[in-house]
Amino acid sequence: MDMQELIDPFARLIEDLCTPAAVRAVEAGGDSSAMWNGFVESGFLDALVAEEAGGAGLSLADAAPLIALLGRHAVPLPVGDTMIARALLAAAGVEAPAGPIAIATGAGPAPFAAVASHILSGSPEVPVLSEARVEATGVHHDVDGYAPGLDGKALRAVAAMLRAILISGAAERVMEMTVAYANERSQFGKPIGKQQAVQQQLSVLAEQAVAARIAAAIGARSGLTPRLADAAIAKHGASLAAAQIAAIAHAVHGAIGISEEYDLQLLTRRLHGWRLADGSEGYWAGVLGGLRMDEAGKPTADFLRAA
Amino acid sequence: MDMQELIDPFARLIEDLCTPAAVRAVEAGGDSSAMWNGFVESGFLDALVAEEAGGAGLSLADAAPLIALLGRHAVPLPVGDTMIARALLAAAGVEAPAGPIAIATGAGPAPFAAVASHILSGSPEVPVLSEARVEATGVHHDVDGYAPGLDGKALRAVAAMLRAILISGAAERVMEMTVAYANERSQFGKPIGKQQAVQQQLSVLAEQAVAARIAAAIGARSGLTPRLADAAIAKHGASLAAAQIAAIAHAVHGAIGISEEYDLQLLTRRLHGWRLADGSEGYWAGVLGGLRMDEAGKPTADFLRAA
Amino acid sequence: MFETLTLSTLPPEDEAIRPALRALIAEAISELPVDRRARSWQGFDASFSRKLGQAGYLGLSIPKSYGGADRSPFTRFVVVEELLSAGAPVAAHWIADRQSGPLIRHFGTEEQRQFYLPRICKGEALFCIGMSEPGSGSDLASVRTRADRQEDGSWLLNGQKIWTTNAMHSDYMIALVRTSGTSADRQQGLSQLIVDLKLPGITIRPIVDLTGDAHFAEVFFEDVRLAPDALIGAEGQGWKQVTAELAFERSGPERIYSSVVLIDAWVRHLEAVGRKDSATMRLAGSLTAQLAVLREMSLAVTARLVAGESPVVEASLMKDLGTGFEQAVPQLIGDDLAANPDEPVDAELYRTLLYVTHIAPSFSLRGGTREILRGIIARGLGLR
Amino acid sequence: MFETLTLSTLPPEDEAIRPALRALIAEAISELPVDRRARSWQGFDASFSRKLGQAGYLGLSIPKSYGGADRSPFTRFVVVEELLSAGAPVAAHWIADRQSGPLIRHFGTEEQRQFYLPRICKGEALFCIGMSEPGSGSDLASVRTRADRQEDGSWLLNGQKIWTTNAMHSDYMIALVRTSGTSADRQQGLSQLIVDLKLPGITIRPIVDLTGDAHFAEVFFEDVRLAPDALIGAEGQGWKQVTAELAFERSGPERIYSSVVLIDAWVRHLEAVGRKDSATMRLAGSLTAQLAVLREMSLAVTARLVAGESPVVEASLMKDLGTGFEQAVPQLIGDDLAANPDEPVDAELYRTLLYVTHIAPSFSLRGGTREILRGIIARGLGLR
Repeated sequence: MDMQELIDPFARLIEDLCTPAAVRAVEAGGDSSAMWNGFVESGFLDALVAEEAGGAGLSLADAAPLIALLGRHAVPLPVGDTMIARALLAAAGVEAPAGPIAIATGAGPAPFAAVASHILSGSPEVPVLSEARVEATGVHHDVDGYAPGLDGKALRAVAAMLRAILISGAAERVMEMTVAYANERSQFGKPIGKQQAVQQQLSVLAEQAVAARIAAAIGARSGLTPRLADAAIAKHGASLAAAQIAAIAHAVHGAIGISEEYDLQLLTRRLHGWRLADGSEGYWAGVLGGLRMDEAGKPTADFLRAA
Repeated sequence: MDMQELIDPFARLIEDLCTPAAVRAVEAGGDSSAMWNGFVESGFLDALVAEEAGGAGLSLADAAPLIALLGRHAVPLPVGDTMIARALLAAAGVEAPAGPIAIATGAGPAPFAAVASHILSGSPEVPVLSEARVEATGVHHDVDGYAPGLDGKALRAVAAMLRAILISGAAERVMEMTVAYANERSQFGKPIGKQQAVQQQLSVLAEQAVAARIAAAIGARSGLTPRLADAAIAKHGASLAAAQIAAIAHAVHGAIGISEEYDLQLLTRRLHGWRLADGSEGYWAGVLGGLRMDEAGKPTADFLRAA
Repeated sequence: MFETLTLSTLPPEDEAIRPALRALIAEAISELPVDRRARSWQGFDASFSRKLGQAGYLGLSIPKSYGGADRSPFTRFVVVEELLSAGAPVAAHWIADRQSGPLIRHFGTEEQRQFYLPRICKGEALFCIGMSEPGSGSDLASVRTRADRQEDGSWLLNGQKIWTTNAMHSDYMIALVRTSGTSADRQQGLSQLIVDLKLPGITIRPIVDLTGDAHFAEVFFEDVRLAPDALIGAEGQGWKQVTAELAFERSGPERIYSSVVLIDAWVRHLEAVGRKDSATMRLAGSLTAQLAVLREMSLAVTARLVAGESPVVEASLMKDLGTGFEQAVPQLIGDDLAANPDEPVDAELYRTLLYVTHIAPSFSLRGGTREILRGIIARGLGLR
Repeated sequence: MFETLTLSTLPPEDEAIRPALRALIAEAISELPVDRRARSWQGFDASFSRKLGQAGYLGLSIPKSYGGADRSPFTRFVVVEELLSAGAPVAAHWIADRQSGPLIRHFGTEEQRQFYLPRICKGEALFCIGMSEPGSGSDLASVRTRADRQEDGSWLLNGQKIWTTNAMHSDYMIALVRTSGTSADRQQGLSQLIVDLKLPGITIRPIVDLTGDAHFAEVFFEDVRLAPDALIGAEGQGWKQVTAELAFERSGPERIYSSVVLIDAWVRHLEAVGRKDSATMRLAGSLTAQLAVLREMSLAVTARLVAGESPVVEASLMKDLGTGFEQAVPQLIGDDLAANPDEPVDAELYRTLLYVTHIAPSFSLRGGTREILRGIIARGLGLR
């Protein structure tokens, strides 16, 4: 199948459902059912479910561009989480609920938990579905929330890989917005994008955006139960990039970038949240370091080829 | 006493004794006795020895500008080490030898050990003097060396503070050289110092050079048996700066900077060596972190004021 | 270079003010959760500012004849350090105390001094500064807001300011406006006017930021009529005066403590959970060590002010380093906390982390971007 | 943007060459201490290069009719990865294989191809590149070395090149020289000539670097007479050809592995001393993770070459990231080792650390400075 035949309609769907105004409304605590129903009706929520279980049977690598679109548009609902949850539940023979499912893997806030009807914990093989009993974080316009009392550690690798893909999608959009802003905004009589110091920063932003995408792809290559090393490389790289990208984008935008009515913050707040969720770069570096030291006699290049 | 009355003659002495050619000769394994004798005859080696023991009785804070001059000129002999060693030995009632004394505090190479006649280990209160039995590092033109079998851990704080001062002196000179080079070197028809990207880097270099000097001064303020927190702040800050300063200076200089005949490398190799000696920034961060956590209930500002 | 920046010691008489000041602060912040205290610069509490004024902690550099305390920049260092380190809400008096007061004192007429300074020193006249305009950013010389001198000597003000901190809570704005020529004339023809924000024709629209706070505002002027004595300093000298004013802003310890409330909360968290591994200890030590150096640098800059100098380059250097540190803190602490995902983190600490993470970009906007500061340093280095 | 950079898989037939190649490499490096292997790019071993040539590992992109292997950039990726990862001495054939061979193939006459390429593919013709001149740096258009066409069609060469890698070991230099106009004409009037370095009038002075090695040289030309067919490509098109040549240099995995011998030695050290604290594990993991992403990016750039594209911007982006990583490695490993000052460190590892630390600045010099690469990226981003 030509993936572009799936990507284009999904992109149009998101552009219709998740305008910046609609995103803000959900973040402000508004009703998200219309937005969610749009995703339900699209059928995309079962994209990763095996064909014999009634899904589209896409591989995670195939579906990564779809998930990246969710990041790109700062979709405020756990669409990617639900896609993964539904696939895991179907594989385990559990019927999935109609509502949004967030994946919770640690003691900190779980992304999208505040707007989910259910929380997934447990493991990829034995997923545990619970009705959402979520505590708000109190962070302004946060859709993340605490889901106490659940153990989802074993889902951390797949969740990390999901966050890496979401980060890569948001990163790409932040890069485009920032380059466009640098071209259009004039100061001292010329576009700020002509200043060498700004160009140097935007080059770093671009490097990090590409690095995040490649890292995410490494995560996606081994599927719904990613190899631990792949998940670690993915989330480490994406988290590292997320912080730098957000910082450069805001530095180039100046004051307008931190105003609520400008769209940049919809994306950079997500970059920060996803960076922290399901293990930061430091967490995954520690995990990968352990795996690396298990094969200390091997040259790094061989370790990477085997990963 | 007006310290400038000491600094100026010491600066002239070093400029006479330690020309770049003389420095290179010692590094290449040449005879260093003439250079050393110059320092012996100057009387400065006893600057930190108490007046009642026949020295000048300078405080370490007073002597810091003298030690910084040693760093500034990449003096290839343990003049600062010997100044400190003589003061500690005099206080302990041990007669100091005439030759250069290097301070060794760990398993790695000790600065200047390869050109020392004696090695100091032990502690500030009970200094232990040994004849130098040093193994070369094999690093090109290195004056550092291994002094195995000695335990100088308890001297690490005072040695770290000394390295921080040496780094600050070398850093200042590297900053001056790099700014001068950026003004004089033209490319694409104008001095490279006019390029915004180069200016931004040189600003960071200047910031780090000042930070290194202030950090070193914090180390020097509590004297020959520095408070552990002061030594930690000093060496952490100076080591952090050393790596950045060397990197920026070389990036601005381009190829000429890494040629042996250009003087920059005399200073940057020292910056790297001193950064590693007597505990890197990571070592001292760990030490200070422990001290900080011992007073976890205190606000950081209060911890710093008490330090 | 920059040799004049050396370790300095705060005089005992300035250290001595800490206990009483601290008691006052403790009262004001005792009810505030950590994520409110993390706001400090953005925290608005007019009654606390009045209390500070009554107790003599405002207008420290202003002569007693105008109601000030006539004390040294060292005193101000102590006061600012105590306020920011504790996370006290300083927004109400901040600009009047740091910038407007010194500006009026330096450039104002005797009447203006007597009218404004005593109230500033009591925390009763709140100021904002109208510099940026839509599309101007760091390029302040491009302002288009105009004040035209009328036949009776009064001024007719038209135009718009943006990103004006706390305009909606302020009594006055000191606005940089064009009094002759056009924006093509750049720095020529600019003047500063004191605008009473209660005058007719002024509309203030708060700008909500990404944390949900509104500390910026847009201010619209439509045929606002100002009395002749609204002019502060000399007509056409606004640019020069603003440059001097920015120098006031660049001094002091305010450029190192913006994230310290987060650091302290994180240290208490580590203590509570008993985490002591090497990565944690190194981060705790590294943040502490960096702040130690920054504090001494800030004190060294203050000592130059005490010596009567105007250490513009040194202050820029310190500020660039300081804001870089302040911005790195939430990133590093975020990584640390999320590197221990099974360790429960107090919701208040998490809110503090996210607040500082989100607002951190503003640290390098207020008072000159990174590029501008580094340009000042480069000139100071003699780069041609 | 840059969407074409995606994960790629090396074809099995290219993966398949590893074992035999690895055996050849193992033989060459078995006697080399780690700090010699860390030199790799700077390691000169003509006999090893000839062995590689005989075994068919050089001239991989060159058609078989010229003695090449006519294989894909993926094959070259594997060969370069194996060589650099092991720290094999590649300096002898490096430039001829990477740049001069492709240049001669693209721009040379049929006679030049037949004369040079078979020997390059056998590792028997060693090349250097004469670009920089005293004072030129990255500003290559400012070259002053002149070649004047004589009446008999030969060239008279005068001038000086500097920072020429391995000139003293090379058979030929491909020199960028001025064949008409003056340096004020910039890119106009430049041509490339192949200079036989054994000709009279050529003096080569090695430049010793801060590690004690001499891999750079100064080359002086005094009335050197070159045959008419020394010109490669078109007269006056030297600038354009050099730009294309730099693009050859920017591809492949050579921009990520310069410090990997140090990483591997450090990992073995950690294993030997049994250190496993959190700071250590995070550093080991962070270096591994970064290299994993860089390797995939490099492979993605290679895939664009395989597809027949010229991914100049993508390659610049990868190279800037890659050299940044390579330069960070000695700094981070140095901090790690010196953070454990009571742990004995093998002298060979310490020498390796210091060698890489000292030579690391050169990683961002070869083939374009950081500023130049970022300028290319900025243009690729469409910054006006």
